[in-house]
Amino acid sequence: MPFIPHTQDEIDAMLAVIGAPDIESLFDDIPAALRSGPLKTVPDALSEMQVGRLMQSRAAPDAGALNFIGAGAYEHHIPAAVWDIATRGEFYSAYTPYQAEASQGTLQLIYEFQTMLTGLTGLEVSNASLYDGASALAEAVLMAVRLNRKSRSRRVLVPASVHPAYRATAHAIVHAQGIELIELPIDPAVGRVDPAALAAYDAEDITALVVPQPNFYGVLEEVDALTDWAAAHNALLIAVVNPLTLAVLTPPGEWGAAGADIAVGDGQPLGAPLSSGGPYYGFMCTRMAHVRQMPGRLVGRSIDADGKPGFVLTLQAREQHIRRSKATSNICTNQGLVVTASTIHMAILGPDGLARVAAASYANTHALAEKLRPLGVEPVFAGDYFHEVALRLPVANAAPVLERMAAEGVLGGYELGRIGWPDAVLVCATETKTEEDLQRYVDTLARALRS
Amino acid sequence: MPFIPHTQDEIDAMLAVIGAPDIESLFDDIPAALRSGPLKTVPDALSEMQVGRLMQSRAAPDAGALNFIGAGAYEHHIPAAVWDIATRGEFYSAYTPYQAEASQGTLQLIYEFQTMLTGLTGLEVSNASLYDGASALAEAVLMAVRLNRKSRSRRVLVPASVHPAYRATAHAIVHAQGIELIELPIDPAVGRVDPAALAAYDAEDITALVVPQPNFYGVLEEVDALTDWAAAHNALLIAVVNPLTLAVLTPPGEWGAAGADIAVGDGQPLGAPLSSGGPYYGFMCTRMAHVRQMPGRLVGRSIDADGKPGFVLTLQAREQHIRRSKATSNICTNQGLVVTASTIHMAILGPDGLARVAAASYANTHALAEKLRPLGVEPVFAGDYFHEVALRLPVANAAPVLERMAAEGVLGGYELGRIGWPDAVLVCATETKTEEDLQRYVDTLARALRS
Amino acid sequence: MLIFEHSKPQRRAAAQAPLTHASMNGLPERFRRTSATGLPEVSELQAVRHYTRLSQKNFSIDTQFYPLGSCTMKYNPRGANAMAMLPGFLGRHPYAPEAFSQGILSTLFELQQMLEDVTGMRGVSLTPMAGAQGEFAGVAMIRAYHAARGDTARTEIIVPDAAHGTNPATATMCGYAVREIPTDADGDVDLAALRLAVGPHTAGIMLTNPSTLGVFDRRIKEIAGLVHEAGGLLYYDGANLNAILGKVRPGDMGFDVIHMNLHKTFSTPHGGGGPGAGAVGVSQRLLPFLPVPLVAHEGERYRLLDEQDRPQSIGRLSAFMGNVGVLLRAYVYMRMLGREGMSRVADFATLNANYLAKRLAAAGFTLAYPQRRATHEFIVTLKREARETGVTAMDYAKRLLDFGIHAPTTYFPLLVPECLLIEPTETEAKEALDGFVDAMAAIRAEAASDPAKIKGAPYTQPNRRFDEVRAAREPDVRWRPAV
Amino acid sequence: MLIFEHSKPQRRAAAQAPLTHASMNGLPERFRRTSATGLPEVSELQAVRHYTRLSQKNFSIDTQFYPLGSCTMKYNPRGANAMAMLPGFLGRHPYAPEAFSQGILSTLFELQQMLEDVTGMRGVSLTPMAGAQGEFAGVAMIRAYHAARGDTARTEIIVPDAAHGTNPATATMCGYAVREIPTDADGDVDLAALRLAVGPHTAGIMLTNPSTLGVFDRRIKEIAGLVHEAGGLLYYDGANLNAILGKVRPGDMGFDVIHMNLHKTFSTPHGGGGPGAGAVGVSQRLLPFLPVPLVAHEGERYRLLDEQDRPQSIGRLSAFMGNVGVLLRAYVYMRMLGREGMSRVADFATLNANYLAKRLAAAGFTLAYPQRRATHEFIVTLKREARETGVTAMDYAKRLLDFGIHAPTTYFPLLVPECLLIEPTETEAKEALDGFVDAMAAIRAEAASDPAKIKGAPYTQPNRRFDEVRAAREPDVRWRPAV
Repeated sequence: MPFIPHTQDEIDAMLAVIGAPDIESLFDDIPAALRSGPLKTVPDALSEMQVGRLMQSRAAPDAGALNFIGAGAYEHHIPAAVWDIATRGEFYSAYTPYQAEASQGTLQLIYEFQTMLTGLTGLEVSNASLYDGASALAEAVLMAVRLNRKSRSRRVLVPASVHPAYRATAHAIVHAQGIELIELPIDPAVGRVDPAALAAYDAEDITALVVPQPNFYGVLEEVDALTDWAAAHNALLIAVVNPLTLAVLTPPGEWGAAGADIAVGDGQPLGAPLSSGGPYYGFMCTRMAHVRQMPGRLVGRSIDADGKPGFVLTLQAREQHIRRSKATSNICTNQGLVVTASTIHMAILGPDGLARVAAASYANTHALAEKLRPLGVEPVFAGDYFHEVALRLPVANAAPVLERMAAEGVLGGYELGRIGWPDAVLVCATETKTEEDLQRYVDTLARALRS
Repeated sequence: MPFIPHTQDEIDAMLAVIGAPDIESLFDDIPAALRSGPLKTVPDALSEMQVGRLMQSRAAPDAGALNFIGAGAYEHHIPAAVWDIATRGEFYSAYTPYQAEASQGTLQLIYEFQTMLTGLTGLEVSNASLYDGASALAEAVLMAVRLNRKSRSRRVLVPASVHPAYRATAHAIVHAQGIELIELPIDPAVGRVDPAALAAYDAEDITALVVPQPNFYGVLEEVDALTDWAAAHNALLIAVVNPLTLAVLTPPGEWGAAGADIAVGDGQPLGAPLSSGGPYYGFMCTRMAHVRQMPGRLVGRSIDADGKPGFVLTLQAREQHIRRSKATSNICTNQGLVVTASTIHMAILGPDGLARVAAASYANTHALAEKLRPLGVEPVFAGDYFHEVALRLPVANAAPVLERMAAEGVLGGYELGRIGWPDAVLVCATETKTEEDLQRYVDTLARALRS
Repeated sequence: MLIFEHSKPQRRAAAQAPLTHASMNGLPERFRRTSATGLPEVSELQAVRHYTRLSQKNFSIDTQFYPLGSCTMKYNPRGANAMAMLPGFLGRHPYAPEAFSQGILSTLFELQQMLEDVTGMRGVSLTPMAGAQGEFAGVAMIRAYHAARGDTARTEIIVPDAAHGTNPATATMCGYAVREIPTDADGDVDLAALRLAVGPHTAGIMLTNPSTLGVFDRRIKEIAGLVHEAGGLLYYDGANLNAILGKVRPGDMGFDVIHMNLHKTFSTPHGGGGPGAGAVGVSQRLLPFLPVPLVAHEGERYRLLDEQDRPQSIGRLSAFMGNVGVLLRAYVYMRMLGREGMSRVADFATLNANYLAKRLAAAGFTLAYPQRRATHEFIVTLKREARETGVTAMDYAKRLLDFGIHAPTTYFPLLVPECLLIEPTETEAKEALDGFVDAMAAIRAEAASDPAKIKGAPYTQPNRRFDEVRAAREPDVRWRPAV
Repeated sequence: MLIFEHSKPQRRAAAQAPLTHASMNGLPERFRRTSATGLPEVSELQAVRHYTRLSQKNFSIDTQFYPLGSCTMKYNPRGANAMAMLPGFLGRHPYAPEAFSQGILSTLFELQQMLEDVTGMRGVSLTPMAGAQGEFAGVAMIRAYHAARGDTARTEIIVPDAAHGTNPATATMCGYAVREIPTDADGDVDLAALRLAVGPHTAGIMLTNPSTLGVFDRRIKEIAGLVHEAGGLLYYDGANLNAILGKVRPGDMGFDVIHMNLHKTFSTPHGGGGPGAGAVGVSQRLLPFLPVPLVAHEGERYRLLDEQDRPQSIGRLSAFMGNVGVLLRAYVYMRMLGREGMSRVADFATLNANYLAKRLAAAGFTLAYPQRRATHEFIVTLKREARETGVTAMDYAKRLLDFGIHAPTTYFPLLVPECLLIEPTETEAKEALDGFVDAMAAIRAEAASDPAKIKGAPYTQPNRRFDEVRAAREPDVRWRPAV
């Protein structure tokens, strides 16, 4: 009986205390007609050794490619110490820190995490995490609607340069509350929000404006102008940012004259492995004035009965377990363990380490784009890009070219054909890529274009 | 500066306290003529990411084979929990537990280890580990010579069925002290010690007799008779055992009428990965009467100033740091972390788990030998074997056959040609092997024999 | 000490970032950060030491008994972690092409099937990232179902008063009004109240069975009939699935949609507050509405189905495909338990709970529903103790920490005064349960002789009891350097 | 509580062994065990919880400052562990054929070369499994060298009185008599005594430089000359190599043979007492005698050299090729440090030691060799304090534990009374050193006001001070169930 410690002697003794003839009789409240028959799909048990071999056989075929895909999930080096410590039993198998006295490890760590995120975003308060970047955007939209009492429209402008899956997720989560997400087109020449398109809403009641930085195409948005537009039009400004890039890019709190109201994004680049898309974590930072409308858990520093400082979950009156149908969100479990890893990751990398990672990723992507020019490969957009770039291949359809590259073990990028640019590929070369890796990309693409 | 925390400000402040102009001046006791020039072979530093990729490239080509080699190192399943816990910083980065109050984790664990090993061997006391099985045999020989005051010969009988590398190691370590290891031949028909050969020493002064179980060829020795011979001839009996098999085989403490005096062996089958041969650990158990001649560390239970029980290193007067040139051995560092893992391994497997592993290994090896008979493959020896068997291939030279199998990813066994049986292979199929694995061995060997 | 207090300007963990600082020549000045991030500057050893020591300040399953009702704090197999962390799984990009995806997709497909099997549902989507997101998906599907039928009058979700807070919060997020109904004296849904509540405005009901009161609602078929007759759907909150695994299936009880907390029933780690996974299962009529992506098996290949394949889907709840690493751990756990292991979970969770309940009752504690069979959890009410000695459920909870036992869930469900909701789980040995009884009895004796001592507990933790009011009144939610 | 006290008959961790018990029909009765093994029968959770909690009772580098002289307790990079535990390395059988060995052999070959480089030796064997085994190998090679020359009169090894206990113990194991020589007032070898000691009976001398007194013997060339002229060889005990890495090479000082403690200088973990690795390096004349196996690079292939390739070898010291997993960690560490990182080790180990020595002296403590430059370690003598207050070096050591700092090495070297041998290592930050000074000063103040308190320390550990005499007099070295 895997994981069950009971011996027959103990079972007998326990049943005697209960006064039941057998375990089966403990289920006598369940109507007989409802009782399950044998399971059909669940196979017989395997030992850890057997499952281990099975899982190795599952993991092996998905491994071994040289990856140049980004598109919202980025390959970065994670120090070995990070997950070694995060998976220590005391972090790994702990519950949500409701009993503060028995959870100071997790609570202090989250307080440190909150401090780090406010530092990166330039805002005043961070929650303890949301699920991922996409759902964090949805929560930010809901929060903005609650906050913006001057606006009645429940209409939010979302640029087409926001990650398409983020837009889809936000729509799925907010639409039942009568909130409309309006797509704001980009200027196809430069790859960022078209100021003319924005100007079309000058006279409208807009609850919030979403601004990605860098945007889905890797292009840097003119965040100052967009932020100032929002402030001038009584719209809240929701920033969607890659937190790693904030080591070197202007933080949302400093955008424009007033800064962003809410910054969200995905913490994955800060210590979470790619892992097929999760678990990552969403983060959310905002102004202190907005804290009571912020969803998710929050840790605060307080003092105990002896006056000794320590940490507790605080402002829980926002949350579902207290406020039920009037809560800011239904979120309960969030992404604690990934936050644990990410906090350790940020502590080890530090400001200089993260800046080096960001700079190396910037430099590698730019170097790769340059190396590809001789093949007739050009950036789709003229706008400045950071560590990801949309490249137009000298073919009508990029998909078969990517397939041929994959057959050689090189994942050449995200197919922009999925969202309407059939000849284009979104390419990312992080600090994990060497000179030889970049050259391998060039050589593989050259072969794929020829064949 | 990897792993060095100093900032320039701190360096300056520290030098000011020291009163030195620079770090270089701290080395002014070293004569200038001796100072090193630049290193030649050590390359420039790599980041953890870079070394990680390098090491993956080194590990990959050595992986992936289906292994049927035993010969002193056995592939067994190790529960994931074992090394997860053993590599926790508190075990991994702790020093030898000289400061008992700050080392109760390691000390209690070793006390538990000692108890487990005495339980397995049926002896009264175990040390905290030696380096490996081979060097443990050497220490056992030295110990036997110290112990056996009735014998003056310093001659020890070592059967040819003891692992050849163990014999070589024991010779290398003991010969400078004038100790002679005499090879005791085996009966080539049955593959175990030839009683007639032993009888030749009936009238000789023999300090100790070494008895392997199972022996190097996997064959079970007639341990009772050998032990009784030793007792009758004033020789100490040194058992060399695979500790896993003691879950089901008669323990050395119960051999013959009096039991073995010393049992040694390699703990590898109890939780250490194959890892190219190390780190494993040697163990040594003996009678309580012999404890003061036993080398290595020993943990005892005691009480503290409050009368609370706890654990300390004890009987240190045997050891080099106290007794210096009169110590029982020069051993200092032993194999603590592997012992940590092994103790957890034994606790998780328990008596039933280890017995199942042993039985499955026995059954798999016997099943494989049976499946190979149709290929004309037969056991070399008629003696009962446990989970390893010497098989004679229907060819004059087994080496090229093994090479062809390896080319198909099957490591078919240890080449007995290295020690004089050119047509034979020593094969081991532990509990890690499935029916399909055994069939793959058969099919691969069949192809290799044909080609 | 905070990590920031170990920081010194220009201190670095130099092995962990590129050795040189690459140029970003082309990056226009206006995008460049000029302010400090405030991140700590520490050595690798300092970070390792700091966080290793912090971890030691936590209770966890790996170190303590954790009888936390409604949370199913069972052993998280280390093997499941090791297998989920295989490099092939960790390194795979979510947009990797199919050729580099068959291993993970086949695994997730099998997980979908196994979860369908144990819940009796017709389809499963693995994408929700926690129980609450699973709830959202479930209620959104109920909404989509009614909408697809043009049935727009249904504006209410019925929720029993014993429900988890996430239930009403979810209904609100999905644009529904919440109608609360009471519980009867036996802990079951008050059927009369339900009859009054259901009607053409009823979109559905959200139930847990066994409920958070630790009892199995025997009239579940009747409830299902009432709601279905009124045109509503039944939502099953899977928080308590551990109680009935392999014994009775929500699909067979009449539920239309269920979320499962894989981090409870299927033993993926709680991780100090996630990541969880809240897979949803549905009956035939809700199949078209499942959130995407789903994994399909087509011939020899596995592939992801997205919005284009599933036009009626409620859509996407995360950027990629949910918490895949968590799903892998649940898969490994299910394979290690196997067919027979599933019902053993319920067997021994229930045996442990009933044994513990009987022993606590024998020790003088009051069970909230002494007339009922306990399921995998049960409630002790300390109302009498609080009245007689002033020692409350919270005081017991804090004092238990000094005995090396995590507090049970306190003050939930809300309708039982001074309650402790106790769930031992199947992975705890009888000795742990006996130790809990001994600790509770010892606290009871202390409460009689020295109640002030208990009020001051805990004494053995890094901190004594906190001033939570102050924390909320003057929130200090980030560290700032002393100026 | 011991693991055995959690045991119950027939309790099992059922996921961890074959699911069924295979038959051993063919095994004759006489070989079968009939007695119990006494191994514990516990669940996987019980084992995990027990050993996780035990681990928390340890001090370790990852949790505490460990200024343990002569032990070099520096940070053990987690990355080195992760890379050494790659499945390809863990799974390789020691007798795997060459085709499945090139990865590991190429790595070990490069490690041999790097160690030759940093020690100035001509050849390195990686096989010794700890420092003491490296010492054995070294002295055995000295013996083999003399024997090969027919020089059989050499029966003595000279050892300074400050040497590690392993040095004389090793000489004895190799069949030599030990001749101890004194240290002069400056902590250097007493040259006059050495001159008297050397002669045709001298096989060699075993030295550490810097010595265990924490000073560098400036007359090392003179010593080497004396010994070599007498026909003896010089053995370098590498325990203190951290002090001089990249600064001065033992080979250049005139040593013929050296062992390195990779678990000190090259930061492989101490593991609570091993596994270590004690690679040996030799000068030209000892090359033929290196223990096997060695790794050779021949054309494109790497292969192991054994006794047949190296007929003069002292032979084999382990069944296979030493503690390969430890060697891998050392290799990774060396690659991360790189060429320039090597001498930085000595730079900052020495800076830290000299800073700490100065600050302790300023705080009123007596340095054993105040006239000398500290190397990577130094000695404080508490002789005066012990006389004045009765508080001994051991009392300071135990009280330091209450400050969260591991005790320095006490009462070694034997010739300095009431000594603390203090080695901070290069990976500790200035704050840790300052914290140590503060703790020492606080203990000093306590010693004046309340010496009994210090005598009773530690107070914050799982146990108070132990009765070690009783432990040795009535050894209780294994648990036995109460009858």
